[in-house]
Amino acid sequence: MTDELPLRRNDELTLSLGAWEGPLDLLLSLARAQKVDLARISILQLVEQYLVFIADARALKLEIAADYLVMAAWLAYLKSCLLLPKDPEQDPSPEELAARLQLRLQRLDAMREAGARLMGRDRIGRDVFIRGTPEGLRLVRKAAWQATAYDLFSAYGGVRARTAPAMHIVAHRAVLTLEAAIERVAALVGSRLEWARIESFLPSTQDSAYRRSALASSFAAALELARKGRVVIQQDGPFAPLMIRAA
Amino acid sequence: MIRDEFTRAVEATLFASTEPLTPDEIALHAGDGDVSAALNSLTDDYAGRGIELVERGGRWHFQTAPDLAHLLRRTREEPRRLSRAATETLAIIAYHEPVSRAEIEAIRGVQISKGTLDVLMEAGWVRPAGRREGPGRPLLYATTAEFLAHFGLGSRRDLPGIDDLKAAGLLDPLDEAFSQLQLESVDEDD
Amino acid sequence: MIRDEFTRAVEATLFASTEPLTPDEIALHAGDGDVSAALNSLTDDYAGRGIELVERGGRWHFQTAPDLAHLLRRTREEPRRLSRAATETLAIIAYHEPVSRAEIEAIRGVQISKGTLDVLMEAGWVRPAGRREGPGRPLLYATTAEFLAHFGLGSRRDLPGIDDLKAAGLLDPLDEAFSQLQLESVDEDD
Repeated sequence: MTDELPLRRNDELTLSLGAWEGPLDLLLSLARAQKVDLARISILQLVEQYLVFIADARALKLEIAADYLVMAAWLAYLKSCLLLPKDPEQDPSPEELAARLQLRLQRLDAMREAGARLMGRDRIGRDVFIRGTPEGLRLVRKAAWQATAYDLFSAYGGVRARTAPAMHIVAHRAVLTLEAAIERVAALVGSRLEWARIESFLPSTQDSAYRRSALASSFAAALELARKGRVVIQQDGPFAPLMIRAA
Repeated sequence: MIRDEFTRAVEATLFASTEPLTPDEIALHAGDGDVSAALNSLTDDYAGRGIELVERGGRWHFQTAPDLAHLLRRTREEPRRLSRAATETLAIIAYHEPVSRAEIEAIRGVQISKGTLDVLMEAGWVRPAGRREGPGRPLLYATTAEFLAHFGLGSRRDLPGIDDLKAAGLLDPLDEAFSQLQLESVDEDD
Repeated sequence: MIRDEFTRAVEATLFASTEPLTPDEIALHAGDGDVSAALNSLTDDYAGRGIELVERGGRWHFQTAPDLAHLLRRTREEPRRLSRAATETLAIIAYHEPVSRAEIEAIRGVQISKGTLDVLMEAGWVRPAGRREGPGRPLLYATTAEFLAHFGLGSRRDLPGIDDLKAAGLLDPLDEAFSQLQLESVDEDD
């Protein structure tokens, strides 16, 4: 197999290992030297070339980076697998490993070529040129402030309300008006001649505030009805029960 | 359509050049040919387009057609809502003008930032209105005619008075703190 | 000859811009109109002239006709001389994007030095493009609109030979079979 080597070893070895970017790059160079389509390259031959190359480099006491040796060990293993009788248990098979290595080389080769083709395109600043002195475009963003008259007035209202001296507004509450009380007391007292406490004329309620309002307006109503001569009011002493009957 | 190779070369040379070129300089790039004829032909080609070829002091260059210069600097209005601080400040100025910054702050009960007045002036609604004679000679602010127009007011007399605001319920504090207070007092009633 | 005002405005906008513009950006300056129709009409107008209107990655710009390169090239020097490592890395990113650094290294068989990606990013041709969900959440790289413009590509579909490479399976994601073949140096990365 070595007699098929298309390389003239001595020429190659005049280049230092630094000429390659790692073992894959070296493998690709060796593969290209086979001058066949990468897809149909002899992996066994390639492996042999690599191993010979590394052996020669060592003989010349060249500094060999560790990853070249790792690759050499792996390739030596691959070579032995490819040459030895097949072990059906082996997974992946040596042929598949070889195919993967081949695909890897093709991939790197494809990207290398793609890079070269990219660099060869009509590039701005080398082959095509954009305008030398463009005036330039400017987009000035200006805020268009939005506010409605309602916003304005309610804001002012809000300020005034917030900063005005505290003003207490009596909330609406239940009351018995004087007119309602007169009507109610007059109706309830009817033509009764028995004395009854003023409290018995009040509407029944759990609301103490309403009850107080009803008591006050019923008292005023009783006074009004007494003035008209329709009821008689009697109280035995200060804070004693207030008694009412029809006149 | 230009098919003449030399004219194409002159066109590309002028386009790519970083400065106006004399016919001699053009010839250095474009090679052998009638530069002057090419320039005339290009001038005609571009007449009436968005780009024109012009000569200034013996040097030639392409430029954007002057009537389209306004396109190069476009102002774009973006609607933005006036902040609450700015709205309140504007309202106070409208109701109390001319008014100093210190007075605005006293009425608002909150300090105003420099930016707030700037925004109102940028919007064209507020203008400086001289200084008040007195300690510190504070700068005064007032509203503008544009302000009246924007808010649909014939004059400042059209601003609703305090009683109008009260009738419209606008003197009721509107913020959340207050609506919470209201809820609490309702609870107490029960 | 163009007399249509909108087309003139689009022409002037593109002409004045310092960088390629999307149709939306053109519309911001040129105003209301059919940008796409104007671009088509301008592309036709300029076909065969010394200047041409081209679309690169959805952005439009004027440039000199490529066949005039020999007249306009000021030096033999490339605008940005890339190392072999940088050239290959750029090609790998363009053909595989989005792609992680480890994948680039797996294809090249060597680690990429710190400066390689920096050079490509500084040139504005490569950008970080998020992270891949998965172990280690590796940062991904992709090319930019500027990359397409610089190399005269309408889109990534115009990358030389991309269809053939795809058909040959040479752009397939690296399967785990490759990782078995990966070199120690790659494994040690990061």
